[in-house]
Amino acid sequence: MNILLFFVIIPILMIFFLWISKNRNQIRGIMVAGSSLLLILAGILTYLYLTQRAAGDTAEMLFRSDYSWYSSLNIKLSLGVDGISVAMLILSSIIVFTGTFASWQLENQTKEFFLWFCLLSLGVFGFFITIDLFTMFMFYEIALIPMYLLIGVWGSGKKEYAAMKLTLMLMGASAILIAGILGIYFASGATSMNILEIAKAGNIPHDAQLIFFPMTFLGFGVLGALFPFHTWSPDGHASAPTAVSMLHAGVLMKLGGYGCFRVAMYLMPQAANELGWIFLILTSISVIYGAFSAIVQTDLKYINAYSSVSHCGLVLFAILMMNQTAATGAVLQMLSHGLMTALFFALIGMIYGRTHTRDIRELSGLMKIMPFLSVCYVIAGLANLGLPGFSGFVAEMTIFVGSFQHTDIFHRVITIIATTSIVITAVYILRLIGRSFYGEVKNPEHLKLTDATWDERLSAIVLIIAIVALGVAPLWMNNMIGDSVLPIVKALVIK
Amino acid sequence: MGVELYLVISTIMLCAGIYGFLIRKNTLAMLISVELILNAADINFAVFNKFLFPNQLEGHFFTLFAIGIVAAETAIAIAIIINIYRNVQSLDVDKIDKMKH
Amino acid sequence: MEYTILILLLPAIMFIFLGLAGHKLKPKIAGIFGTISLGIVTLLSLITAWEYFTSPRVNGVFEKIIPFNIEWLRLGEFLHIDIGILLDPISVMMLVVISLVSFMVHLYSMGYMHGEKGFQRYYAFLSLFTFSMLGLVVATNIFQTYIFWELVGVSSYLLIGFYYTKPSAIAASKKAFIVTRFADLGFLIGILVLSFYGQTFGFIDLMGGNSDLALQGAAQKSFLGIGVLSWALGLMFIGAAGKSAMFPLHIWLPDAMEGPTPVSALIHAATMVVAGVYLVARMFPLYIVYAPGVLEIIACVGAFTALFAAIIACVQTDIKRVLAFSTISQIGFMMVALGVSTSMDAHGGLGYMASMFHLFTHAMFKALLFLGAGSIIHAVHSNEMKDMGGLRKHMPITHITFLIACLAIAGIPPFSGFFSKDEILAAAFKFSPMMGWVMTVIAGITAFYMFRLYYNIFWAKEAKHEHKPHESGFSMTIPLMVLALITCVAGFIPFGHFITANGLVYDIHLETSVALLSVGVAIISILIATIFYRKETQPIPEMLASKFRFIHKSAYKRFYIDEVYQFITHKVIFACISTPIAWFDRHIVDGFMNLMATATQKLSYLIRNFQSGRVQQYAYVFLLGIVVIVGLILLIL
Amino acid sequence: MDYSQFLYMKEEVSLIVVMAILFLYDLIASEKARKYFSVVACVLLGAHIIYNLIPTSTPGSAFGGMYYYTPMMTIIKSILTFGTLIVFMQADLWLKREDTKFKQGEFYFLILSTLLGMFFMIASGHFLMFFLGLEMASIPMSTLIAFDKYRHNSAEAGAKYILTAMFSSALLLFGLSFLYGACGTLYFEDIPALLTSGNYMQLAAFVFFIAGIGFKISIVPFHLWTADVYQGAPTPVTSYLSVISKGSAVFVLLTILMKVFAPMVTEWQNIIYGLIVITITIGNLFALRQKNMKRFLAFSSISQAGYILLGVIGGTAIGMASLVYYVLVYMVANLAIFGVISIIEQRTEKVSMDDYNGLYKTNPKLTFLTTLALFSLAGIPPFAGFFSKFFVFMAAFKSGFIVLVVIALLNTIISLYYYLLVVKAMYINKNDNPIEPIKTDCYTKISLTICLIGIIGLGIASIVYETITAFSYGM
Repeated sequence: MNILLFFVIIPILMIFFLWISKNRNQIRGIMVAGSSLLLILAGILTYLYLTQRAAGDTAEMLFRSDYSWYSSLNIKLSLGVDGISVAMLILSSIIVFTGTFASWQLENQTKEFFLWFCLLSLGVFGFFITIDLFTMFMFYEIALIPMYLLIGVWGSGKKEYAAMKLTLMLMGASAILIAGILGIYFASGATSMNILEIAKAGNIPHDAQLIFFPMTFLGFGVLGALFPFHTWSPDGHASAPTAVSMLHAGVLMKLGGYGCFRVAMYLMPQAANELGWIFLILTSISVIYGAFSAIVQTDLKYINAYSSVSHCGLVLFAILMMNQTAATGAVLQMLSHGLMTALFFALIGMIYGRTHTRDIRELSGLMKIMPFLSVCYVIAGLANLGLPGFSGFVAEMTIFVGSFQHTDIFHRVITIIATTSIVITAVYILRLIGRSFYGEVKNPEHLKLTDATWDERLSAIVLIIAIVALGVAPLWMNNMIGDSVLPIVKALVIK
Repeated sequence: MGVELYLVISTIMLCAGIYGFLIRKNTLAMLISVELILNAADINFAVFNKFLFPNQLEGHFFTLFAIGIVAAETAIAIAIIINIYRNVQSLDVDKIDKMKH
Repeated sequence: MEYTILILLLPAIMFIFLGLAGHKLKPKIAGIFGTISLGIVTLLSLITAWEYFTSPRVNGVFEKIIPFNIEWLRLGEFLHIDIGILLDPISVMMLVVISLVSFMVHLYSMGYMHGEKGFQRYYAFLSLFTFSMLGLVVATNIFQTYIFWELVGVSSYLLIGFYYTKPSAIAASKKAFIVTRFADLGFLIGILVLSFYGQTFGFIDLMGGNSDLALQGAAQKSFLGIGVLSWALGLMFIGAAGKSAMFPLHIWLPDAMEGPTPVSALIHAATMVVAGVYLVARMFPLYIVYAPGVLEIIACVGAFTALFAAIIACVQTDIKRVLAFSTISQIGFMMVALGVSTSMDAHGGLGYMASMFHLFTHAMFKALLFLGAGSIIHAVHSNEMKDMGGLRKHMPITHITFLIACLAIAGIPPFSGFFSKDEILAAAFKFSPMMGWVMTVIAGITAFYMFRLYYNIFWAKEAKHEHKPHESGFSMTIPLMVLALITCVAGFIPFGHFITANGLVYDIHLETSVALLSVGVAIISILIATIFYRKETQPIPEMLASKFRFIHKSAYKRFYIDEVYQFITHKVIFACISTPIAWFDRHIVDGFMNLMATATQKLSYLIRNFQSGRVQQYAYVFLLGIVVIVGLILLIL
Repeated sequence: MDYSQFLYMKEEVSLIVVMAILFLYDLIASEKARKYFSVVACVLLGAHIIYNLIPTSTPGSAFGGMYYYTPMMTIIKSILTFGTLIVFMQADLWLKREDTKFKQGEFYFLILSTLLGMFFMIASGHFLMFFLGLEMASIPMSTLIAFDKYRHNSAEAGAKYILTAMFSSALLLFGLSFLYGACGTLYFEDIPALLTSGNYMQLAAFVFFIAGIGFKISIVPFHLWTADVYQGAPTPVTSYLSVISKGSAVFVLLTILMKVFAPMVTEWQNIIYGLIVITITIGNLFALRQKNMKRFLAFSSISQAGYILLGVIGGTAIGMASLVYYVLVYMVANLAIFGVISIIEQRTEKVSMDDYNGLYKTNPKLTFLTTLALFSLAGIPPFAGFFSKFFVFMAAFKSGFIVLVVIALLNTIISLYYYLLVVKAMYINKNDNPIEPIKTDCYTKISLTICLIGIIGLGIASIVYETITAFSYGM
């Protein structure tokens, strides 16, 4: 029995038990049990992975096992993880765990909420543990659809519009993705949809690559908030309920980067080399552009959503640099952005739950009213603007140094352009903090608001610990990821 | 007297039938027009069989079956049309467009 | 010397401890904790210094020691960021300076911040700052410098914004962070470029180390007509200029005075602001070899800044602002000193030694000045000169110590400032007479405004106070006295024996001509100041002010630099870049997506009548379909 | 003659037996016995399915090639019968209504006779057989559509159906006559040899044939009757129309295209190509703004027909398999939705989408089922629809119709949009007087449960598809 299977079994069991659960306490119990199990599982997996690597197992993927599924179509349930997936699994489990607590106070239709929530996490986990194109894609879509109901029913603001827009844009992307995947499969003439085998064969014709690489990259890229297809993200995140924006911005957007790297670029290296520059320009646009548009936003969630556009842009940017350091940085950035943005959304949700507004012009002096939340927010902010000691710094520096090692002058110049984002980030973060958290309390209503409850504290603290841990001692994670991106980067080097 | 002549006739019947079906507003008249088309087809079968493939009977049999079926179909159609008449007190085909768009 | 790691660890631990558990403790306890830990750190660094400088020289120079170094992050096969401790003369010197001043400030704050809300937080931040600053100076590689560079930036941000309910404080902290952050971008890019060509971050490797060849190779390469290494080092200087408040990135420093005064003393006078100077000194060998042009730029920028700040300082009325501008000006001196160095040897490298020397002495007497100002402000609850005057009677200790500091900065022997400044002037004259004269004049102006300040505080007309000002408590006066003592004796340290450009011993000998000149100028300007400001009434300054109203006003308004920045940020970046982009995103990009959706809807309404509900029309379409298909096939065939 | 060839007709024969029994039951049963009519019908049909589930004999033909048999046909026939069984269950509530309960027998008999017609149509080896089957399937259908004869909509739908049906079948017949004229025979296995490309008569014949069968599958532009008829017909009949007759017709289309018109493959692939594009697009565009659930599903079923044709266009074995699989999956999903619609209609007379607003508050279970079914139709994992869609795409892609697949894929976005509209209505929209909680009878319960299992299980359990594939190579 492959340990990876538990990552899908546990959510399924959670769904089942939620289905038969009677009251709110049972639901909470199930969620806590399940999510902590997942967390533990992720820990165990990391341990096993590292020990196996230490034991000198240099296979590209560990914990490999194939379960035949649609054998007549060469579709298998192929499991396997490398450092990247392990990192992503850690991230997902942390965020599912904290998301559970962030939505602890949820009142209406708790059962259904967590039902869809679990389906969402099922998709996420499944995506990261499989290496079979079809299965991967299936989990990818499983993760997408619950968003509609989660946002539409439990969201806030113009939720119907946002939910519909998000779902349609992402589904549109995945529609293109199907074509890309089928293209890869048939063009490679492989006898399986297993990524490793297709990559090993590496016989996708050049012109086919030129057609299907953009499709695949775009298909995943939209989820990675690739300019100009990022507009679902501000509205979607703004209207989504806390836990959902956490999971979506924290993990789901990473599916995009992961897919681009693992599928689009790994399987079609020539096209990646030839067409990479187009997407490189797009991503660097979204890095700068997202940051700039965040400056003038007034809604906390919009600010964060645009900063997500900017940071996720950095992920795609880095993987397109096609060298080990930058790619490692990209994965680190996925991790750190996931954690940070989840923390952000969690805190925003908690603040919104109290003040019932997210407009920074109406918020002021929160530091006096709810010190804990505010301090956490400041920490999140500092992490977000890439302060040393937090994960953001590690990731961004790895990306910048790595990208700048590129031998081509164009790439180096564009890297410098991208680096300017760190200043802009500082501007909007500090503006926001100065406005909403410092200063005197303008709205007397807010004075009687309370600080965080234990569950909220828990979720915030867990996230902060993760961020700091990654920021202070990045080396082991860095090595784990670095070893794993190597084969892909090697594949990208054209002989 | 060759096969073409018959074909001309059947074609004329076909066109007449189609024309009638598209133009006549009376449902029964439309029914009759359809009959014309069907009969044109029957004629074709018979003619092809007779002139092109004289040494077999496939066409004739087909014609027989077709006639039978058409008879049944027409019967049902008339029943339904009567039913419509009961509902809207008219045979005008344009009366039955309650459901649209 | 492994114990040096404690110098880093203690403040860090103290920060975490106070940060997490601080609000549980009594304020007093927290303060004591912080101060004691800093005391230990100071002790350790003094021991370190002693041990280091008494250790035998290897062919004439103190060898660089790396007692501790770990790989922190690996970036590719050659590049890796380490966290470690590098002991060489300048870093050891900085260790002493920082820990000493920081200790004084800790002590001083016990009294000054007494009863403030968030006392524990204050000490936590102080420890954080100390940790970061120490980490910065002992960095073994350029990237570690950058890391701690950022950390000192943020701790200064936190400390400036300590009174987080005060709008001006918020604005100031924001400004400080963003301006320095902007400069740091230059630093970062510089690092990127350097590391790209040098394939290392380590100082030792960079300077005459393994990557020398790589760098020599890179020296030929050029980008936009300028050598890549000049680019790298120039960009790094931008970073340095940002931290050290060189023109035009100086605007954050005066506002930074919004923070508590001890903080200003520690961060914005003694330690953090000289980080830039330290960085240039650190990279000095590279500058000399690969970017002499950049050094000249540094010299010019420094000189201009020094002059510029000095002029402004003459007309400010907020005593902390006067001190802030004098700080800027003095740092200008240090930069000039570095800039005018032409070679590594004792002769050309005199400026290097001088700037380090001045850095040392300046740290002491400027800290003293600020702490004195602090005790004054503590007494009169105001920063404005007009609320002071005639305080000499009420607070003698403060008075004496302040006077000593003023004399030191004015460059009157035998106080420390004289010696260091003299060396700088000498170096400047060596570089070019022009530069020498300019610096001399600036020295004069310095003396003038310092004594303007002095007289306006302690003499002049006594302002009426609701309750009589009184001398501050021991916790505040003791640091004053200690620093005053150091200021008196520091000049006699044979600095050249410890720190020179090439590390070889160099005996400081005063060039009489320069010395006499500077002293003369200083005395003259002091006299002028005395005439102007000693009296109860001050007719001459007012007359001058009214005569040259424009100059006076613009100087008072700091030559409107802040307004320019205001304009750029709000009118240009916010209004002309961000807002349009945001609009574009909402209405064009997003609009396009919505357009497609609505277009589909509209289409579906347009073709509605295609389904008319009439059987005959259905038949039409049916037939039409057949005809069309047939037609198409005929076309295809 | 050799009676053993009747063994090939196992399905038909047993179906006829079932019909006969029901007929007699209808004649002789007492009022009390009539109460159990539905039970009897369902049991008999169930028995029929079980009896024919396993494909026994090897491929072969009977009656001089008039009748064909391949194991694949057993599969499709069982699927259709299975669907019919579910329709029976869902129809019960409606049949128990005052104005229909005296003609239950007719309903069962008529439905089964159309089913028989489809069987013959599927199994036909000669165009005469095909034509007979077709008509046998469509004539009783019109009476079924007009079953609620005192309701205007039903009557109108019946009229529209019979008129267009006659029109199309007349043209089909005319086309067949041309084919006969061109080839001199109408046996499936003889025709291919006689087809010569560029023969206008054959071409015309072929187009007429496509039109005639397209009418059954409701391919654009031969689809216009669909919406009205679906809306007007009694809901069980609509569901029967939408899945069973469509499914059988598609299957037949594929077999005939593969068997008979193989020589003119390029022509028919071009035609089908165009038809698929407009069918999917037009269907979607119309479905966008429908407010009546049945009409909405009519258009959705039109676009679904387009997707089904993706399995046809390749004309390959994998296409056949994916097609049959698609039909099966589509059947369970559609029947689930129609089941919900019909029970709501029976209880409350409400069929408008606006009435469904806030349904979730009152009927969570029904809503949940509907949601899953809609997701399945939209092709969202882990529900069966995803797999079936993916497989037909795969089939078409494999045959090299990449652009077509992309177009179809982009269309899925529109379809997702309108399916989500229903979900939105049920979950999100507010409603002042929502449909009160509905109690479902055991028949509906069973049928919906079966559908639910199908929706979830058919995709996850690859065995179904694998079996179908195994037989598809028997073509």
